[in-house]
Amino acid sequence: MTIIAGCDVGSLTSKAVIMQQDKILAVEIIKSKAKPQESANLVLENALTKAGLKLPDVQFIVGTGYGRDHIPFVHKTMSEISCHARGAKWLVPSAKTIIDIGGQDCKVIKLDKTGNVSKFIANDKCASGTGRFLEVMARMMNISIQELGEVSEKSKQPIQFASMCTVWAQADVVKYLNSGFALEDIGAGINMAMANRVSMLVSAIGIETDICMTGGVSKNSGVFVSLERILGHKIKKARKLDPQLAGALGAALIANDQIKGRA
Amino acid sequence: MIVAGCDLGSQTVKVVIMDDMRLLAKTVIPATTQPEKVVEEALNLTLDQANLRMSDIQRFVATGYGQKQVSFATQTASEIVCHARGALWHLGSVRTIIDIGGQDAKAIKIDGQGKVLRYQYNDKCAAGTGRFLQIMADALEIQLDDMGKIAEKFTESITISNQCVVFAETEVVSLINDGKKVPDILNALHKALAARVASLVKGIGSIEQDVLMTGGVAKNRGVFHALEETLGVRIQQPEGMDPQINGAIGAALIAS
Amino acid sequence: MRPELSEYPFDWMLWRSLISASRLKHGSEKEYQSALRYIPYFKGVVNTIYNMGSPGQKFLKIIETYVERIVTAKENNRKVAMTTFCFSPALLHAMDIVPVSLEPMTVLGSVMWKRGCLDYMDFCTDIGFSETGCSSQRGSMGAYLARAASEIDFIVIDSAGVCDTNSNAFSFAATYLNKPFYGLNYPATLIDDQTKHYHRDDYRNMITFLETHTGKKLDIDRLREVLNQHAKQDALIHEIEELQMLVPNPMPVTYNFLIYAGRFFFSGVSLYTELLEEMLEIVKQNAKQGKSGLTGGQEKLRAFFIYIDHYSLDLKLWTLLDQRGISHLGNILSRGFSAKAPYIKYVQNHGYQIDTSTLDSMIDSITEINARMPMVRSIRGPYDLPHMWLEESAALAKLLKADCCVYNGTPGCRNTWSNVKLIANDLEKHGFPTHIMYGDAFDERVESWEITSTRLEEFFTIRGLL
Amino acid sequence: MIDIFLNAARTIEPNAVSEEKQHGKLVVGYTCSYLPAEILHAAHIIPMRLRGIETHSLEIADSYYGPFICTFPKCLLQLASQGSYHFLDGAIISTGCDGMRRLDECWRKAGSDYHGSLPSFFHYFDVPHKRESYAISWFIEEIRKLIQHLKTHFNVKITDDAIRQSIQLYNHGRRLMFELDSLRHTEQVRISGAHAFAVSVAGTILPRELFTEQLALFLNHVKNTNTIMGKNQKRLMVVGSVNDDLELIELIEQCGAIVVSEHLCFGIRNEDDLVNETGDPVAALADRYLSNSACPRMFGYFSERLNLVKEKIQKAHVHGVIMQNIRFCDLHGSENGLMEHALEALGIPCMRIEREYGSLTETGRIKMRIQAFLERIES
Ligand SMILES: Nc1ncnc2c1ncn2[C@@H]1O[C@H](COP(=O)(O)OP(=O)(O)O)[C@@H](O)[C@H]1O
Ligand SMILES: Nc1ncnc2c1ncn2[C@@H]1O[C@H](COP(=O)(O)OP(=O)(O)O)[C@@H](O)[C@H]1O
Ligand code: SF4
Ligand code: SF4
Ligand code: SF4
Repeated sequence: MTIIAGCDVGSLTSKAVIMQQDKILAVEIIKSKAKPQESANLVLENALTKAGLKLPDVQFIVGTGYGRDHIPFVHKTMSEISCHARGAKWLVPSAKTIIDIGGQDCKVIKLDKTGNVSKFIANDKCASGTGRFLEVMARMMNISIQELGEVSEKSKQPIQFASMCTVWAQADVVKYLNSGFALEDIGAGINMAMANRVSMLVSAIGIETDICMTGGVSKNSGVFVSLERILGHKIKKARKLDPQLAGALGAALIANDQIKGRA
Repeated sequence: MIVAGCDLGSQTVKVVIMDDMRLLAKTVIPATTQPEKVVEEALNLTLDQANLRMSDIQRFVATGYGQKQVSFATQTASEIVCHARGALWHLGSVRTIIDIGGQDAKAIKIDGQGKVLRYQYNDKCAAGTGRFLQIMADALEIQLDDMGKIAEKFTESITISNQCVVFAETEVVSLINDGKKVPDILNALHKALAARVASLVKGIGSIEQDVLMTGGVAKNRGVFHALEETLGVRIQQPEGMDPQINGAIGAALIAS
Repeated sequence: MRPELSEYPFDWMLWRSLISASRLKHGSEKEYQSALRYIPYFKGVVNTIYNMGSPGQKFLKIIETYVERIVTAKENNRKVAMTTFCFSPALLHAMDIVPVSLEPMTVLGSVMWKRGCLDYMDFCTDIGFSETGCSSQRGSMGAYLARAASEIDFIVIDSAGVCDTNSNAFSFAATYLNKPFYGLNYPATLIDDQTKHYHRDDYRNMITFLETHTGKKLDIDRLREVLNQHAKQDALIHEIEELQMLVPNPMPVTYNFLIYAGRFFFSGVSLYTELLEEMLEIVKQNAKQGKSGLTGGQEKLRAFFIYIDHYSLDLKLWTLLDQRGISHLGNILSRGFSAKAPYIKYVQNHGYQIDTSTLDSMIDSITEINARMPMVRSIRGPYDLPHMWLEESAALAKLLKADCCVYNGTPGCRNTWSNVKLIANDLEKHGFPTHIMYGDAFDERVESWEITSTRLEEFFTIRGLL
Repeated sequence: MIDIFLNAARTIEPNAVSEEKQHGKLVVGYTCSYLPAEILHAAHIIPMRLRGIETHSLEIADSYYGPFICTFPKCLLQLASQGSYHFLDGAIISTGCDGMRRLDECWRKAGSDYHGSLPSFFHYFDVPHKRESYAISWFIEEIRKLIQHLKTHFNVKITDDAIRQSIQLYNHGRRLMFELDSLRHTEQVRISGAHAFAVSVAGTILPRELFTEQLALFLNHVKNTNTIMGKNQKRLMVVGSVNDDLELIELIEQCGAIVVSEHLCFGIRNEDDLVNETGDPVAALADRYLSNSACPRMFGYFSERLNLVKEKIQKAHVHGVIMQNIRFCDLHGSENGLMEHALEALGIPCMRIEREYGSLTETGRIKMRIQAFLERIES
């Protein structure tokens, strides 16, 4: 019985996936601690407990995410790009373009026929294309990050925001809030601003269908739908697993390859 | 004459009640998305403290981001003017005011009569605001109030350069990952913020003494000292008083 | 780019909207309503323009004609040149080449359409152009690069040595579209002999370039005609400028915009002369009655813009100024530098002369005109050299009796953003309260007009101006 | 042996320069590689390309420059105003890009606000953006103006013969640089990218005699060493805007690649061809410097630059190209965009990164991209 694991220590959340070959045994998402070691230990331990396993049972672990170089127990580290690519391909086998929006980063990855990364682009500019941006905005509006995603549906007239910079966009949000604009229009405007940013990355790399979205922000239905509208293409939903786990899943799959490669 | 001033900030709402030049009572509570309601709440709290009733207030001036939303205010005034007035009330010799709030930082230059000569807000994309510190405190899992104290224990000097709040946060995350110590990181953050604000102050011409620092961030000793060091001048704070309410005091003074 | 945008060519859409707009005042109510359907976001501007009186209608005609010439260039066998606003179009008109000046085209999109030229701007980024570049080119340039506009034949510009961002945008376009490219390059100095020689060589070389790519020789008679018109236009502008110095200023706030937009479109063409004549007439009448050009009639403040204006939907900047009783005294774009211009006539050698006696003298004249287009002249070389950006702004502010100065530009402008804090400090020293606007003249996503206008009004109040 | 180069590349005031200063040598800083350093050399002045490393805060620079400006000129201004360039006897500002040419006004203003921060010799040097014959004539004039200013200010002689000798010396250095570069093209590389880059940065800093002498020794050493670098490693090329920061190259190499070629401002690209050693030396300099279209400041010569890069990719057997530019650098920003499309179309993997200058770069995010890029090349 080959047990493998992937551990994605992100800036905001840490994720672990434990697999037995192609079968997922357990998954876990926790909020990242200040120290990556702690996050890694905790998230893996939780996942192992769920699976009824112990660390020595796991044969190969791949680490990824911002804290990847500081995870004590991994056998190999890979960048988030490769892991998300691998994970997304498993979740949506027809995927050619992957949009991964996490807490600190937004990446668009293109895959070739065999599922290898043929090109990628990451957001270097201002931070308005990141999950963190949404969190700051949600906090500004006194709603939860889940609610922020949902408000878009109710809005008839999303507000157009200064989408270039978090600090500045915030000033705008405050202003609109104080001027009595409807919460849903502001929220929808924020999701739209985000989608606009991301769509620029997507266009820069060139769209190829199918498109699939991973990372925490893919759970924000407002961004998801706005992005579909701007791109003019449907985005495939990952149904087999929470898309926020795609990085950890990819890491686990890469661990699996490693084991196979050895055998 | 009994008057009230209210500073409706991005993060906190400040209300003061004054009798002529005397401060009777003050309240600072977090801002919400319903500006009118919070102000009412803050005002009631302040009235209670001062043992007064709404009908005792003869004039009520509002300032800050949400100034226009307070329908029962008798007048509104710009933040810059209120901060200038408030500062002059604290310290007659003040010529330069540095105000760092949650949303923006401002440098204001005034003359002896309190007339605003020059002023400047933080540059776009600049991380020189209280919000920046708050996000960093979250990332480091420490309390906002403790930042200054913890930073004093720093041993190694490091540089945080990114100009964007969210990216600075990533930088902080990588510093933690590299095993840097929290006091050192905090010290670097304070220096970074101080540098941003210092350029603002320098941008409006030569620094004229006395310099007074106000706004919520003035409570952070780390930023305060870093700013003194960067500017090379002594900076004062409103004595025996919360620097956060300076704008509200200015508003009240305008009312009377 | 949104799929629906590549469906209709950008310039063609502009043209149709303009046609609908200029028909508005002539038709019945029913026609009026149906015409409005084509220009849902353009209503506000149309109203503003019609409120300008006859010059407004003339101006609509001018832009309609300009865009029409672009859209119909191919069927009329004319070559189309992509160019920049600081390039005097007079030569192109003399050579029967149709200019597409990107920045004014971006302005049109920005004031007329709700989303301005944002989608085209973003298209530029998609294909690899730097997102931080100047938005004034990026706007309409995107449409041409996406081939969602008329085809252009070659590119001629004059911003090398003046604005790298600008030159860079056009050389990017040339590479991307694989079109012939000619860039005039300016030395930092303006009036020494070496520079004059250089101007002449470079400009003549450009004429050869144009002749090669059009297959037509420069026509002396047409050139003379264009220059004569040009001289007439200059004289009219000077007269208006003199009147602008009156208190109250008899000129309506929007007229500056008409002056420079008209110049960028049709320098040397009679349509523009007619526009100026009509404007002068109105300004003169106001002056005679001692009336301010403001709608409210009362002039409370005189503001001098040291750079460009803010071109957001519906000409909001001008509306704000007009409502608050603030006279707009012009900006860098509305300045003229003919030797007889009110400011320049006291400055030796800085102005240009128009001499139509020989072909050579005419080419020299147009060369010098071009070397004194607003940016080419004012922001080349060190900004604080005698009679450059700083000194000229201070002198003009004084001449026009301004109460304050305002900077507005685009974040993409390395040129001015490198020096704007310096110039603000220096102008303050000259006694002019100076405000720096942080927004982007063409891209509201950088800072919303809400914030921009709040800050501007705050400046007027805090500094005790209003 | 490499130490002298590393020291020069890592500090704004290298030991070798301080020593010469103590012996009474003058030092004049300049901002752009289009300045013919030979002229300064011929005047017995040490020409030194100005650098912004060792900057930790921009609080002074930000009070002059606006927020939307490249951090390289800002760093220079910061260092200048805080007195870090106290050792300069002069500075020359060129019309490189807009941000850089505006350093002229900013520095002069800082000079009056921060006493002593403006060197007594301060020169604005105009460089044409094209190379028609009349542009070269203009450039010759500019060089002559510079010569004149140097002569009167420092009371030095600059003869044609002296310039000719300087040209020879510089050409000698260039030949050695070509040789070093070609050593990086072989399958078995004997020098790390970081070291090779240190040498080219040092070339703009060290007194030229010392530089050529040391480079000759170093070349011998490299040729005879047995340590082979970068076995089985991916061979990368780094292109784009200004970089004189060894750490960037080191970071790339730490991720498990070897940098075998660059096309950066500060790198070998500015030493690409020789100056004609006969005829009028000023004309020869003007001709050589303007004919170098390696920098996108020369508008309209993209295809030449593309060919240069393609040639280097072939020669050095490059597996992938990292294209970097400083935030707000329009010139290299869009150049990289064009180049990326052209090279990817030829099947050469490229990755663009936008960053802050030098020590202000935030390494965490860049490292992730480099690793992902290497994984992409490997897969
Ligand atoms: N249920 C949810 N609904 C909407 N957005 C969510 C939800 N959960 C997480 N997010 C978004 O996902 C982001 C975190 O994404 P994640 O991929 O975990 O980041 P990282 O890997 O960088 O830690 C948050 O900032 C938030 O914006
Ligand atoms: N006790 C404290 N110690 C340190 N910093 C504080 C403290 N209280 C508030 N702050 C800082 O002050 C900021 C809020 O300042 P404030 O002037 O109230 O802003 P605003 O007027 O925009 O609401 C917070 O973002 C935080 O950074
Ligand atoms: S606004 Fe600035 S950047 Fe744009 S064209 Fe003009 S000078 Fe260049
Ligand atoms: S990048 Fe070009 S313009 Fe800038 S310094 Fe280098 S050579 Fe000069
Ligand atoms: S990196 Fe670009 S913007 Fe910065 S100095 Fe060099 S050429 Fe100019």
